[in-house]
Amino acid sequence: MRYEAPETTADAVALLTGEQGIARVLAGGTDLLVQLKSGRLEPDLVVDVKKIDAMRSITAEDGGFRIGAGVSSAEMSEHDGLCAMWPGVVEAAALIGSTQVQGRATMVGNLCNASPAADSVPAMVAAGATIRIVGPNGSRDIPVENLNSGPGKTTLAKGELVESVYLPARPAGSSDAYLRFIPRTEMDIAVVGVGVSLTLDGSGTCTAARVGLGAVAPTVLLVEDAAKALIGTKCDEAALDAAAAACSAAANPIDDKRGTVDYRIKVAGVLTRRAAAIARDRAEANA
Amino acid sequence: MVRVVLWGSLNKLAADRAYYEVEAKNIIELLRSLGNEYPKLKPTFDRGVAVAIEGTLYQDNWFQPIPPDSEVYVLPRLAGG
Amino acid sequence: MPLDSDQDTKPRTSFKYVGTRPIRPDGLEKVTGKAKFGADTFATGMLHGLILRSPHAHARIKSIDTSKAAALPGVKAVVTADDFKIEQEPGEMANVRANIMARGKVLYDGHAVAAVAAVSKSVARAALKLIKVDYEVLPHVTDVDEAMADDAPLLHEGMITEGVEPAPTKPSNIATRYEFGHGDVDAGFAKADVIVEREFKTAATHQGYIEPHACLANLSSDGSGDIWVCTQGHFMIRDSVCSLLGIDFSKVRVQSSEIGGGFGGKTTVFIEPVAAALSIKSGHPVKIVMSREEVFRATGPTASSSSRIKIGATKDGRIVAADGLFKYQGGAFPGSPVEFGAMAAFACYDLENVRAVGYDVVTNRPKQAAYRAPGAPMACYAVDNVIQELADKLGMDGIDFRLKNAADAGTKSSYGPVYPAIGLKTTLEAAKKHPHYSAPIGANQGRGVACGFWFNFGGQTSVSLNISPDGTVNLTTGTPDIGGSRSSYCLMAAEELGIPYEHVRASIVDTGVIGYNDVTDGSRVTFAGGLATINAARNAIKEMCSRAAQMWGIDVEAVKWEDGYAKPSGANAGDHEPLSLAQIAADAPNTGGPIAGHVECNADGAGVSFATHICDVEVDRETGRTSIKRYTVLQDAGKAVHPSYVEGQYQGGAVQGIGWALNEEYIYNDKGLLDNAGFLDYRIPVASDLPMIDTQILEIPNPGHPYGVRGVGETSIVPPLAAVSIAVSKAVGVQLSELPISPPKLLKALS
Amino acid sequence: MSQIHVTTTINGDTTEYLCNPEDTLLDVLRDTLRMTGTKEGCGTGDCGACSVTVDGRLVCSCLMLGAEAEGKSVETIEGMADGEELHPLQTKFLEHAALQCGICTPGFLVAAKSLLERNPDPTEEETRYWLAGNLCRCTGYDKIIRAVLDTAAEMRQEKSNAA
Repeated sequence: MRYEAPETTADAVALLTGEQGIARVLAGGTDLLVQLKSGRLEPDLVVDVKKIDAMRSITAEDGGFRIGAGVSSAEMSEHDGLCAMWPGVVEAAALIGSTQVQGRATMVGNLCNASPAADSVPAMVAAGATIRIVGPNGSRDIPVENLNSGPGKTTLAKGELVESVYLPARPAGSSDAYLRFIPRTEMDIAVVGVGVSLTLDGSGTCTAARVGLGAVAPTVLLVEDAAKALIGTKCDEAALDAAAAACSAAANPIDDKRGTVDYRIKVAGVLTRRAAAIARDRAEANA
Repeated sequence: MVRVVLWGSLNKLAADRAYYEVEAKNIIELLRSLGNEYPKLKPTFDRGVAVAIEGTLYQDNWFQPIPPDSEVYVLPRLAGG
Repeated sequence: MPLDSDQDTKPRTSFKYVGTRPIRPDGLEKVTGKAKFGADTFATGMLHGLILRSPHAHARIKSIDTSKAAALPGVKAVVTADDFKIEQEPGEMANVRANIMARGKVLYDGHAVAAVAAVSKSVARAALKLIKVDYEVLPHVTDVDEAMADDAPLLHEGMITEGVEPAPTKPSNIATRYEFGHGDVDAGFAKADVIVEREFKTAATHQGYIEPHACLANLSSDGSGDIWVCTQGHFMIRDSVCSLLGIDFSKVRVQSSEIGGGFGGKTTVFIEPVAAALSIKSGHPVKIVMSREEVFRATGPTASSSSRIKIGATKDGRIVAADGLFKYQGGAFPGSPVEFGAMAAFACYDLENVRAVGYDVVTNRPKQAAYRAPGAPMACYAVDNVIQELADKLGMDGIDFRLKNAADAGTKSSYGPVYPAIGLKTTLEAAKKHPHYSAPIGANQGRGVACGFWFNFGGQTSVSLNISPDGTVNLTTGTPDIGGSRSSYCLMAAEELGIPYEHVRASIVDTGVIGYNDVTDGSRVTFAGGLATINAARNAIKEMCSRAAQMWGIDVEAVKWEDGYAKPSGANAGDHEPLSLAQIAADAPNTGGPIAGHVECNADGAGVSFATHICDVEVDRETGRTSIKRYTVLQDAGKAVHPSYVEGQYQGGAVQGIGWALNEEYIYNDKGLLDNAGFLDYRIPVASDLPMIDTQILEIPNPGHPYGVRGVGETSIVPPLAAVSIAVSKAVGVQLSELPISPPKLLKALS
Repeated sequence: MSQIHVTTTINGDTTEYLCNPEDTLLDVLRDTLRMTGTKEGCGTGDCGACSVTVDGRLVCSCLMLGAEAEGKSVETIEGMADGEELHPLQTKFLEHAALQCGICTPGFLVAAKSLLERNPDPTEEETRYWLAGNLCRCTGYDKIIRAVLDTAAEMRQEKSNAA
């Protein structure tokens, strides 16, 4: 195995493109090193992107924030502007593993590991985040929900990597929230995760909403029916129940060591209702 | 004479009695005379047993005296964590 | 062992040092990172050992080809079952031999098949990949009830159930049947006004010690040499390794490292004989450190259980009959702790008619190892759930019902013997008085109370107490200190000698320099080691008194020992200036040479131990998640030598039991492979899962110990399973009967 | 497989080592530098026994490559005491008997120090969540949490006395 730590995205792309064998990008490393330890993965090249300035920073852009692929969730939690605008995304990133893990783990790494249970992804999907992919043929921006094609599978082409994620600007009366279910209070992989982002007008009516649902399908889902159930309502109990029902209906989970099909379907609804209520209350506070 | 009570399943390997009257001054005499009378008990005795004398458990001490006319219990050898 | 005849056998009650809370002697090293644990030593020319493990739950080994691995540059030795030639008598050592390296068949996912020693971990990893094993996969079984079925795949063709008369003719996976009890249960049930009968299941759990097994073996071709290892008993390691490899015990010196937790899981061998064989074969020191995945797949979790309990009582709340059936699977070899489970199940209660039947069953899982009060938690869990249900049906308070039927001094125990002075009623009465028991309970909350019991024992113990020329004392023994026992030894030695705690230093020394010591288990160390320490001190005092007598030219009978001084006593003793321990030590060279006290004994007389726990939980009815809101432990310690570490044992045991009740379980997939071999999905409690664990130490002196000490290490894990389960049942209004109470299971029970 | 030359700072001292690309920082600390105070309980970031700080940030050294330490500043348990002067957390852990077997203790101490540097007055809940990635199987956490909260109180007191 070769270890490289380039200082520009272009050099990183060149390394990934040039490698004949298995190449992996190292951001926080909290998933990659576990795979190395288990022997499941034996890459020929590991490219550490944390020496690339563009990937190390959180920068204001068009009223929103661009977060580099090397930014840890701990660093996100310490960024006041980001916490004020996207509290749900930040709290999702801050749920990844332990304090120690949060000191290293990145949202882009969490996304590219392509686990359907990744905590930050439903929140990013709900936020309408886009990611910037850089590769041998230049760079492109795509919606975050379009990156992964299945457990452990991304649509990145040879030589491509994700440089950053962009969280857009928000109108007044907007906010978001993320909730996940785990058996303990910490340290577990989400059995179900739900991110809700919404905007309320002056009268408290929901004018825009997005709902991301994790750990209940091969990839994180954008549940449009749940959003529809909220838009046009005051996010009252009836609307929350409808959104919950939509997420339960959208859930297509499996039985595994972390939960059963029935359990995940039911809890998907429960968490949707709870997360939407939190997002609503936060949005009202921002109105 | 000492009254000896064997634990249920061991008792069935002997004569399935409520108790056995044995002439023994200490643990080794007790196990020897029971083992000779009921050879099926020997393998269990060889693997090790505990003997309760007046409420106290003895695991190894062959020569632990047994008061005359007392009632003792033969139990599986204890292990712990 | 008998106490010195001149000592009164009534436990002492007033103390100067015992019962205080000084800093432990090994503390500084442990907070600065200096303490050396199993994986923390290195040897010049050291090789790294790795073990190849079975990917199948059950398979016949048709062939193993290690030639390519052996030929890989940097590989210095390869071993398989063929390198453990010494035949063992049928029984535990034969099972251990087949467990540390599979013979003919692999019996579980993770069963060791071969091992290599190489110059680096990466070369060793590469070598493992080059070993070709040809398997014939066989049908498997991991559930205890399925393993007992007539058509179940047999692990050991030809295994005939013991303890059944007449012996069965057909082999099965049932190794042994046990039965305990007295009276006539059928007659008893006939008198009952209320009878509750219910079936229960508990999952297999792992001790979950944070330090993986590790050892460094440095043996020569004749078998002589040293082994460094984290273990609960280095004499056991020596005896097992030497027996398996045909080495004279005296040729091998084993030193136990500091041990990073054991809870029973480090009372046997796994990697040590393999490291020893690799070291002999390669001519180099060989270090083997297990990965966490190996710890879960291939060391010894405890048994999973399936049980049926039937208890009957009269209207006035008196139990008239109790009947229990307990089926434990202890993995691939006989030896599940079901007999202890069956013995402990009803031990808390005073029963006229009681029967407990246990079946020891083998399945395609790792060979179980002892886990804190082996067998008792799952049995008492089932029994106390039924006890509470009976109390509820009778409209009685749970503690009142238990008090009415509680075992006490003079009670004929359910497993046979009549109890001497015991503390169960005291813990129940203390629980009833405790503010926790009367505190209000909120919505979706429930409160559970449960009792627990453990036998405790003593065992073989050697202690040497050497008086240094400066009047300080070195105390050496051979029972690894797993949770502060060195501080307890120092307290008891200081108490007996009458010198400051800081003047005594206790160390755990290797098998070459002290007499035999049994493993640290059975809650025996503070009891048995303490007994030996006290008597070693008394032997040293005798010698110091005789030195003083010679100095003063009087009879030794005219010298008494008081507060660290030899003093003349009695009418004819004459008037002499008392001599301090330090003065006598300084003069030792001229008065007969070094002064020491030794004890090599088999410490019997351990007192049984009881506890009562109170647990409050809150349940999220929408997700099935249970959180512990408040927890209180009340337990008899006989005499708490170092109260802080007694509390620590209470709290640690309670939290292990909480984990067992709520989230811990071995999960096997349909191929019989372990699905959660790591701390990510084997979910032990984390700090944020818990409240503070309140403790109340009760002290009912143990007549079998000069200071009244009882073991306290194990009983604390027994009550929590029932206490938590009862609390959750009360919170949700549904009687639960399976552990762990994981959220999906609880939500299912609620719908 | 060519080794990587790394220059870093460990407990204030400039340190150089060669490591394989796949070696973790934990492998380097323990096997190469023989600094065995940092423990390995799982190797997968689930137990916290290998906690160290890197440029002041609490991490699991088993989840970081040795090569990544180039130019960084690493603090381990071996650097916690100042000569013969223990850190207050070390003293309180001893006073409160906040350790039984002691294998998790270095990780807890390093993690707790990092907590108190960020939050000198943590609540019990904040303390429990900060330390949730550090597993202890002996103590039930009670005495550990008490020791950390007591240390925080004492350090605040000393600070106000000094001011």
